[in-house]
Amino acid sequence: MNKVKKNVAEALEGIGDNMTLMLGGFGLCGIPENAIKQLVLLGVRNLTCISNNAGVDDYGLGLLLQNRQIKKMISSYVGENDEFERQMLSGELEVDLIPQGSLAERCRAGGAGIPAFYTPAGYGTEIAEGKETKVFDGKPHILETCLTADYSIVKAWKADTEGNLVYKATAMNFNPVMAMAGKITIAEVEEIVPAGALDPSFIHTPGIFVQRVFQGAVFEKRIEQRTTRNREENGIR
Amino acid sequence: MNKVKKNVAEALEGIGDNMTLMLGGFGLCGIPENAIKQLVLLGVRNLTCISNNAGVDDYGLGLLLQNRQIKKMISSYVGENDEFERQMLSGELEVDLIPQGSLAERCRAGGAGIPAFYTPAGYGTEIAEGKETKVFDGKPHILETCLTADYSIVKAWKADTEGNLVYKATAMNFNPVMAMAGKITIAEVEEIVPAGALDPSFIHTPGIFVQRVFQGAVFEKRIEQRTTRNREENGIR
Amino acid sequence: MALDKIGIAKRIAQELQSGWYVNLGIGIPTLVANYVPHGLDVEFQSENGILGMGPFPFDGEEDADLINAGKQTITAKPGAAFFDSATSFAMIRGKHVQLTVLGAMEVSQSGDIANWKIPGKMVKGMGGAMDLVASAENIIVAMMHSNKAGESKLLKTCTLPLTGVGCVKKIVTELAVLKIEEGKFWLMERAPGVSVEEIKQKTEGELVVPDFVPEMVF
Amino acid sequence: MALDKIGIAKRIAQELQSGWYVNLGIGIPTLVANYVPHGLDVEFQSENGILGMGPFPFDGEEDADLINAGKQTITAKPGAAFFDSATSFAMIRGKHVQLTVLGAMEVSQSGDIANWKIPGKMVKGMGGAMDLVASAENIIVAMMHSNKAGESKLLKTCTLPLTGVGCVKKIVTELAVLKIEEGKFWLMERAPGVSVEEIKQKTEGELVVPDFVPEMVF
Repeated sequence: MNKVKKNVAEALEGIGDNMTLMLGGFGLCGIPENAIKQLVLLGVRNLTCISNNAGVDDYGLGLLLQNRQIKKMISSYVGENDEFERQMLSGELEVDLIPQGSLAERCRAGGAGIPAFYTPAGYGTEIAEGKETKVFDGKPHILETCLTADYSIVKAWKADTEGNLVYKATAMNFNPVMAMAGKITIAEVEEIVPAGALDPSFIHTPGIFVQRVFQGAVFEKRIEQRTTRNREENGIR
Repeated sequence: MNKVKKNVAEALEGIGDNMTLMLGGFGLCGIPENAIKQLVLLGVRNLTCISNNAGVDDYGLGLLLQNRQIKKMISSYVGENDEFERQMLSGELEVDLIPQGSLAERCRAGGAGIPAFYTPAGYGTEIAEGKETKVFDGKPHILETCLTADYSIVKAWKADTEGNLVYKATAMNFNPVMAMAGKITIAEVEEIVPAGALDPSFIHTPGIFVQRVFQGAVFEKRIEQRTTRNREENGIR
Repeated sequence: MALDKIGIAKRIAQELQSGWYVNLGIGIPTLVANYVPHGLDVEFQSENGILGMGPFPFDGEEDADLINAGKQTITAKPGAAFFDSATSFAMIRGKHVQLTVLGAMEVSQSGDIANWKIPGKMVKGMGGAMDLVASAENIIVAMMHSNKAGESKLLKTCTLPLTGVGCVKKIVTELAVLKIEEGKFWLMERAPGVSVEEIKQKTEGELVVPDFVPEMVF
Repeated sequence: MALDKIGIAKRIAQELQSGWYVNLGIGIPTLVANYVPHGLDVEFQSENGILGMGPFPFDGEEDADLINAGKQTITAKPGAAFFDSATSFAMIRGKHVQLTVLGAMEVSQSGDIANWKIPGKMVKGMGGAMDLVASAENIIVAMMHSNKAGESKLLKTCTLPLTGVGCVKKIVTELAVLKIEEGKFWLMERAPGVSVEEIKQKTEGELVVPDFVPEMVF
């Protein structure tokens, strides 16, 4: 089943106002940057975005925030974004903050047909308010429900034409679990290879979870915290 | 952290009577055959074995059944084993049959610190008896609890010295989820390679889940249903 | 004349649609893969951990590490993927598989299915069947109309322990194609040369028979 | 004299044990990796998806696809593994990580911790902290004894929204090492040259002080 779309515009067809989108990435690492720019061009509004972070002011999801396209963010950590903080504190932006592990597991559950699961994360905090609790093995847990999206937009390293995806290093992060949870999942990739070119024993996201694939035109891959060591000193372990 | 043990005997040290073991494999594919033979030698008794299947009469877990070492089997499918059927119908063997997807997910949950989750599988059947039910999105689900084991014994293709594992083709099956759920996880592998020899982006089971690794002495890899097609006819799609 | 197993498989293959991922159970369902209409783009998932299942290997090329859920040696097509059991059932439970074809011992007119246990006699286990029937939106049962004792397998209510409730939508037997709606069996097609009378007689559950029942076309 | 951040990191590094997998939070905890005692075999997990985190890359060798949870460019050691976020928190929630070191805004004498929100002022989010503190059997908090306004961060009860309840076992500040037991802070060690009086004065919660409080040894 050939899932390849000829460009980002074709790949994102059908995304409209008021939809719920999942977007992969951790910080600026492994985000679908070409798709995000296209969402700015499309000008779709009132989006609910499920993404671990919210980008920075002028890159990643920050671009959609600047453009007031996002009604609600569902994330675990949204620091490093002044516009975000401003919109949130002023009440323009709804924000649902979720423990990172619960966010990842809720996406996976959404893709796996598991409507809810128990986790100890957040018990005794405001996260637990209004949620069922149950004690297992002497320890209290809260019931978290699954998350799904109208469209999941993920960033992978390579795809084959069948939609099988592989990710590179820590650019994997939330992408595989979000790929599972989209009614329609769109994969932005650096390279598309023929079916059979990827080793079937080493596929991160099997093609059954992916409906569309496109090759990104430009990858800036911005680094948020450039930390290095000097070759001469070489003091750091 | 070097996890390599010099042989199967050293790798299985500590396994005793009345313990709960998880054993990877689907049918006879991807089973830890060297470890199973060692369990026969050790003669440990009253075991609770969690394994998708129960082997055949003279291979795999069937060997432990013949030897009356198993008190209870937790499986999804146990056909193709006469001795099993005999022990079960006579009441010598306790059997807990679980839907295959629930079995896999319960192992994963055990390894992932998720004490329970909801699934639609088994609702309205005897599997649901005594279990909490809850309706999500108009559909009834049952609450299934996680599974863990004193020892998980899995079969992988290769391990590095840090315990990172990769599996081959469909010999993967239950092995990765069971590797997560053992208090102590032992990996039987065909080859041990140095740390750094496996691509870190393509590890199936990260070493954190694995406490011991050993190279199996002999791999029979018996085939349960040898189905082939004739090169000349080549009629089958 | 009643169909043979291959006939049942061929008739079910007509139900396939391009773009579908399909899970085939053990037995007759497995045969469906051999009769995919030409040009149709479907992929087969097997719950032990493969997507893109190919044909049986050539003699001598069997790989013990590459089997399907029926434990048969198979091959993988280009573009296949292997994965663990939890991911496999994530596909199934998460409704990523568009069609499930499986066998049954009994089906009731309300769509209940029993196929894993005969109390006191045979308990092989449900394998993946309970997950499949609980999740699939589109389930076809492939089975013989009657059991070996000659008793109808299409019943008012199942007598054996259930695998799933109210889930079966369509049944293909050696005699007929039937759908289940409003708590009844509806006769849709009959096997070539098989009479409506024979089907009526062999169906214990409530059967709705329209004025005209077409023969299956192959 | 009070420790600097490096001193705190060095003291915490003494708590490491061979064979441990360790998760280090952002800030002071990250520095702990630089002071692992020689010959000790520990591996660092970062919750964005790496096990076997190595040092920062050499200048010019940064890879945008290889970062830690603090979004810093890093390297991977031989034998490292990358994985998705669900698997990463399976490691954390499933207690496969033996030690978690993280920062805090407040810690209470019953082991509650607050570190993610100041209502009306700052809401960056909890990131992985709630999962980490809810699951880890062994949590060390690395923080300054007082906040920027000079108020104690070791309190009878936390005033800020909680990250977790009754989970902190040990705290290392620029002044002291403290454990939490029986709903009290217990003074275990003091920084070189720091008086017990100063620690008492800067600890708002109930503090148990033994007759002899040894100085930290580096």
